[in-house]
Amino acid sequence: MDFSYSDEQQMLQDSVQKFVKGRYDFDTRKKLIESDRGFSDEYWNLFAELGWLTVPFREEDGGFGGSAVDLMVVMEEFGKGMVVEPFLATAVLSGSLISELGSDAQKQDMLGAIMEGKLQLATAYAEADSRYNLASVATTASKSGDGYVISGDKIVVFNGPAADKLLVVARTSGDKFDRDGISVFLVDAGAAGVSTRAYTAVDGHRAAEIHLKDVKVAADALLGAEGKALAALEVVIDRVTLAVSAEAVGALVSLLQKTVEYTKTRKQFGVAIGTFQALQHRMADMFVECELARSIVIMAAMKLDSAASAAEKTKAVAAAKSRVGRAMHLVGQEAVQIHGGIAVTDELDVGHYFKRVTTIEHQFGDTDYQTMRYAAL
Amino acid sequence: MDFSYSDEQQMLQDSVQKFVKGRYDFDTRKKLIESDRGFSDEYWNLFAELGWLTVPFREEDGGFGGSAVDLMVVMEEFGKGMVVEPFLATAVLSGSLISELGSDAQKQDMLGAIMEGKLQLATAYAEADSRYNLASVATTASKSGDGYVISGDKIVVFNGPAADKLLVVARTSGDKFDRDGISVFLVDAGAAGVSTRAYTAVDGHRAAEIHLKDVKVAADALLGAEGKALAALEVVIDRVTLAVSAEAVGALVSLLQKTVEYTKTRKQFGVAIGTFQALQHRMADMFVECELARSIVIMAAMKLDSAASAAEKTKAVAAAKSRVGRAMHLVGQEAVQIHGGIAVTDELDVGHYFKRVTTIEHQFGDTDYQTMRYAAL
Amino acid sequence: MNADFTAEELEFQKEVHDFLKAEFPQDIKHKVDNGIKLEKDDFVRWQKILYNKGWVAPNWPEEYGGTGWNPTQKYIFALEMGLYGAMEPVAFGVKMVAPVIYTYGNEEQKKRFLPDILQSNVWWCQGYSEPNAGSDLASLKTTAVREGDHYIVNGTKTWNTLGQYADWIFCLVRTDNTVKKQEGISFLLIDMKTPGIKVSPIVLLDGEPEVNEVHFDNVKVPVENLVGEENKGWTYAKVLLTHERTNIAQVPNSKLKLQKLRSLAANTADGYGGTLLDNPVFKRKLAEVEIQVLALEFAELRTLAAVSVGKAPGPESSILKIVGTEATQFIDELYMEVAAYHSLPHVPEQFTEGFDGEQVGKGSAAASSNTYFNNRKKSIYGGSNEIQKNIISKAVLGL
Amino acid sequence: MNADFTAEELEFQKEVHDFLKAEFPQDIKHKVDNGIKLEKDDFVRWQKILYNKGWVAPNWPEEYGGTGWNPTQKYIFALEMGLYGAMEPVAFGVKMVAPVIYTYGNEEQKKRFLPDILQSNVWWCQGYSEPNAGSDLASLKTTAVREGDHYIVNGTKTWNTLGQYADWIFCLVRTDNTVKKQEGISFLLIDMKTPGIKVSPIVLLDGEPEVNEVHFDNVKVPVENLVGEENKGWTYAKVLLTHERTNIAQVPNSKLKLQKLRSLAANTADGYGGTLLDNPVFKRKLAEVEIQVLALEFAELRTLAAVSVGKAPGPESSILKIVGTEATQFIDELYMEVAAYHSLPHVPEQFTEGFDGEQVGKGSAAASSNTYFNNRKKSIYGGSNEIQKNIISKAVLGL
Repeated sequence: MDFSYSDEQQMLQDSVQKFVKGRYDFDTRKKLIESDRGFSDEYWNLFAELGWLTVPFREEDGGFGGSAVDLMVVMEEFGKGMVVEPFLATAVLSGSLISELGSDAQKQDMLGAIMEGKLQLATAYAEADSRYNLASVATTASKSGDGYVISGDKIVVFNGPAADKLLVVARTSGDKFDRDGISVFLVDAGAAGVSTRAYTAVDGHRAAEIHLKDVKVAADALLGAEGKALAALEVVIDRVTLAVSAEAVGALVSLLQKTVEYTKTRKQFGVAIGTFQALQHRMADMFVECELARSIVIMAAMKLDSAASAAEKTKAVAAAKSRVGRAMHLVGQEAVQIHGGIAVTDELDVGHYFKRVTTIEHQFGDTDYQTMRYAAL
Repeated sequence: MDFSYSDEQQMLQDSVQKFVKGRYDFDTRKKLIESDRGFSDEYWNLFAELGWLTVPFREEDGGFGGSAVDLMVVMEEFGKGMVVEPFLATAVLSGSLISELGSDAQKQDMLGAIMEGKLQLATAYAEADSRYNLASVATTASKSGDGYVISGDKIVVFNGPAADKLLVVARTSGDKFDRDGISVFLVDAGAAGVSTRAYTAVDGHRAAEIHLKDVKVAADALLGAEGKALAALEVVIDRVTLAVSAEAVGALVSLLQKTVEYTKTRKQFGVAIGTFQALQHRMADMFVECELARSIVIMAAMKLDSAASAAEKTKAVAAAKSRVGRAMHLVGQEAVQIHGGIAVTDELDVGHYFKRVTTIEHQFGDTDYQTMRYAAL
Repeated sequence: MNADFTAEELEFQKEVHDFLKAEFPQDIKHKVDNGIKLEKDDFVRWQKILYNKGWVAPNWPEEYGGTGWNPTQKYIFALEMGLYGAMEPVAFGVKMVAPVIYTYGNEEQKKRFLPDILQSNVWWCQGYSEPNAGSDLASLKTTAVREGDHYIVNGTKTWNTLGQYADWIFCLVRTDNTVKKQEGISFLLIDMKTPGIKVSPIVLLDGEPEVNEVHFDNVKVPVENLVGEENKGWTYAKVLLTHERTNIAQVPNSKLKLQKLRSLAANTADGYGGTLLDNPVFKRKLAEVEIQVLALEFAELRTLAAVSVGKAPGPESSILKIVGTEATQFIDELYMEVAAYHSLPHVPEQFTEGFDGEQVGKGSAAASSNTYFNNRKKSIYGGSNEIQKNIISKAVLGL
Repeated sequence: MNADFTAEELEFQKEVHDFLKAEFPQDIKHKVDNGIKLEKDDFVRWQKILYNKGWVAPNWPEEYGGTGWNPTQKYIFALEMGLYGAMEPVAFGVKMVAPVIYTYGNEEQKKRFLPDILQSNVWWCQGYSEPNAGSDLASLKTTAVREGDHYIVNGTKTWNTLGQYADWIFCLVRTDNTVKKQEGISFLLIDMKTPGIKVSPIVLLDGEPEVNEVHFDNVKVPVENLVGEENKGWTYAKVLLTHERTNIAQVPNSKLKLQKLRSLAANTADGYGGTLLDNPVFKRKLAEVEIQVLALEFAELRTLAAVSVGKAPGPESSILKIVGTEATQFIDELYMEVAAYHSLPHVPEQFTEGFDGEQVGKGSAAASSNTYFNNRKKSIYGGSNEIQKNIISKAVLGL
């Protein structure tokens, strides 16, 4: 067992930390969110330059290594800055899916472009009635000539508005909940029959509902073997779940820190409210939650990088998201409550951290879902 | 709507309160628990004299009226004193069962004796595998000549050691979980084939495991119609559940009061610990729980006495026990924690209140059970 | 003790219900049922209908326009209104400033202000909160200096809910700096059109400018707008804050939300072929909060009953604030849990009247997160829940 | 970062496990597995076996009998012991007084006391708690007055766990009344056979005399029994309390209890034809605490890792105390929940060796309530969880 970062990981952490501290203050982020694009292409190019976009990928694919611990290092720091650049949607989720399922040609075609910052992607998996079951897919892809015709509606596709290509999860055979028969297709965002209803999500990230009506794609748009994509999708979503859990840890630590600092300066009834023991004990509880959240995310990251079985890995991720979910709930609500009125306004960063962790709470399976998933394994 | 006590109820409350305050201090109770009998026959006779044993019974049966509010009044005061006399087992549970199911002859035979304090009863319903399902009955009663032969094992029969007669729930037909086929029999405690393993329960009350092996009873030992007892048993257990919930309110109020008083005198680091805001807020939470518990018990008592449907009544009792269960959990644990070490010793009353409310938590259905019962209705 | 309504009470209940069915405007009901944002006019229109029925202000003395109902009737009225989804009149006029005016104001003030409040001719907003004061209300800094027939007011008030619509504001102002903080406060009524007043919106977490800051820059307020005596304003404010507490438990509202939530859950796919209401873990949480609201309802009824036999609503009513807001906030969480991914889009425009773009998400699921974020304020304002616990520990437990 | 054990670590794990299988006495294992009360002899016998293997005191310096293991080995050893149900040596000698003796004692004291502690020839008990002191340890009142070659000790110590077996007691005593409370305390070792010592049992909620009060009435203690310098005892006590914290999270123990609980639930009828493990609401709670223990395990591992690179175990270790006790207590609750009615009989005699009466309840279900009651102490002793929160808020958060 070893709990220390490698030199490369330490350098990676320093580099992301420096960026977030120096170039990603709250006002900068606010302007980005309000911009047309919703994030900064300049920063995106910087991410590419600094090699961060290679982090999710294996060395043989030209990446940094692709370990879960690497990912954790980056995401925790991103969490502290509430970074809105679509690292998760493009590089981690879509990139890993290509990495898991893609042919050599497809990887060659796209992984390099992702790492160079030249390709924006979004993965369209969720549907109106699917909730957190990845096998609940009503979108269909039928063979037609050499290719496929895809129809269906996808919801809450993060980075949907900026994506050059979409990775669409569709059913090529079987009934709605069958594990078999699920495939992933590459679809040009501008293809005929694709319509995008773009919006800003509650956490400031851009997302879209995506409607596909008789969208024609060629045979080589298929990622991996037809009907066999679910296992890979689950592995990737677990990895993404670990990533947002690490991001949450960064956000939680920031929430705690800001709350503690605020109570040291904010006065009521003539004294700093941080001297009130009732609040002190609640902040101690927040600290405990933060430390447990960090500990279990480390556990899950190490487990993903270990020789453990697939089931053990999934169980570790479910445990992590479950506990982090609880932490997000408690720490988020307490940070707002202890700050008081100012934290429910748009002008303070605390409310925005709260919105981000609340979003993470409901992404990829909420706390009850993850707890029961853990229990079932 | 009317939230005030009638004059009779007010007098009843005053009378029980006076007894508990004046004659039921902690040392007295301790001696009773350690005595052979486990409670005081003198007090039992006093209960009879003062008419308290008539409280569960209808006027036409010679009782005080039998309203749930009356019962609540008595039980809340008993809760404050942790009274161990078997009012619940004999008068409320067994008495109500006779009152619900018994023939005129049976009532005449027994209700008067109960009210006069001359008859001790115990109802044997729970079994090793029944948990909280009253329909889970493995004990059998088979026809034999004019009477029945009963065999089976009953657990945690409160007042079993002192009971003159047992009310035994047994199956006369059907399979283990069938609602039909459940009957109640009167069995002499000393009948051949009855063996009693007496013990003291964790809360100081006496109870027993009761084994019945080919116990012969006459036809008139049957209470009510053969195989049709379950509905009445459920109604009675709901009434008993309301009664212990009211008892719990009395115990909870005592726990809160004792905790508040203790923190006003107990000093640490040079000041009374009641000045620590963290403890103040926790005691405020305890107060909130106590008040909600009292409110929902009043709700359930009023509902039992109203013209509401049977289902509504059951739902009201499930709601009450669920919420009171939560209160017992929080207030009980907090009272112990705030007192510190002294509360985990046998010498302080607080630990004994804690043991009593913990017992109530697990009697007649625990908090989760009651919550799900409410949800299912 | 008796939980059953009398025949008269049942009849009254029917009367209220029939009135709501007949008179609560269909278009407003449509908005309420579909989570569409209400406009000022909706509130004004509905209050005028209530006014015509004489039911605007059940808690006012009859001589000023109260209904003369007993506590049970008031409870029935609030319950039916809440379950029907009909809004209470906006609190700032009817519940806050009016009781101060009819209790401490002079005859002239009563005549001048009360009828317009009752009829919703004048929209009031509150001016007791200040930036940096928080729950320590008495530490307010806005000053009013007497100059001839006027007070000159300077300072800033905040959390002025719907202040953008307001015609008048009632203000706590400091008229004496030399005494302890509670003793130098006065209660002023100020016309929002007076020169020197500036209203600037504060955007909340849900993106809406629901509250405002109101800035006073040498605002001249006629002396006749002082309520009661100079420097006695803190006493009046406490009365106001007590009245703010009526229906603070929000039981009827929570009951309606729970009804809707249950049916929503029954119609929400769990992703495995069932519905969310089939999920025992969810069902348990739903049952828990239903039970909590039931306990709260009877806690409130007990308080009302105590008031009706002449006891003042004691510090025990802090329970209603704490548990009422906790229940509301927990219900909001469950809405978000039901909505799952659908809670994430932030598309407020689709919840405004006349929206004709493409709907995002199912029904009002996409509003659940904003409701959740917005309602975090409930445990903060009106005396934060921490302040309520201080009150309980001091005034009830004697700690 | 790497969660996998190395080949050497895996081999060590196997060695520990094989040792336990071969050497942990069958009769003691039978008691542990069936919840039968352990006697003094069980502890002594097992510790002597550990002693022969050299594994009594992994945390001691090697020169005094420590194992020289790295943190991972210590973790593996504690884990395997816990999962096998093998008891740790009683803490008062090995974990508490010994570190004080080998750190601050003189050579004579080290030679005189350490070997007997290691071999369990002498049973120690603690003498730092006093009646009415609670978590404010330094407010102790027991006095030691120097008279020639002796101290004369007067006062009362309490919560002396298993003090009825003790041969020696280590005491914090007040040797100077004129300075601030932390500065007048000394650390004395006292033979329990000295005239003037009286031990009176305190019965706990489960009916067992597990702890005692120890009264000192003019007890003569030779000056050579003073550890370190006079009036420096508080410094030594803090070291002792830090060592008390090792394995305070009780992860291996909780893991074993959770394994047993899961299999118990799988064999407990739900009353409707299924088992309790089929019940989603129960399952969710069980999963929650399993996850909590997993998080706690890694929090502890992180602390150990930090210690291994030279960082002192900081106030962060308060987390281990808080969460460790919360997890234990929650597991106890779940045992009671599984036992349901079976948790109510109080029949302690059936959990003592040689009981041949009629068993009440199934297996050890009837012990669940007493375990629950008894373990409420865990969040109270060793610095109550409230004290731990004070430590976090002051020392970690800087509040």
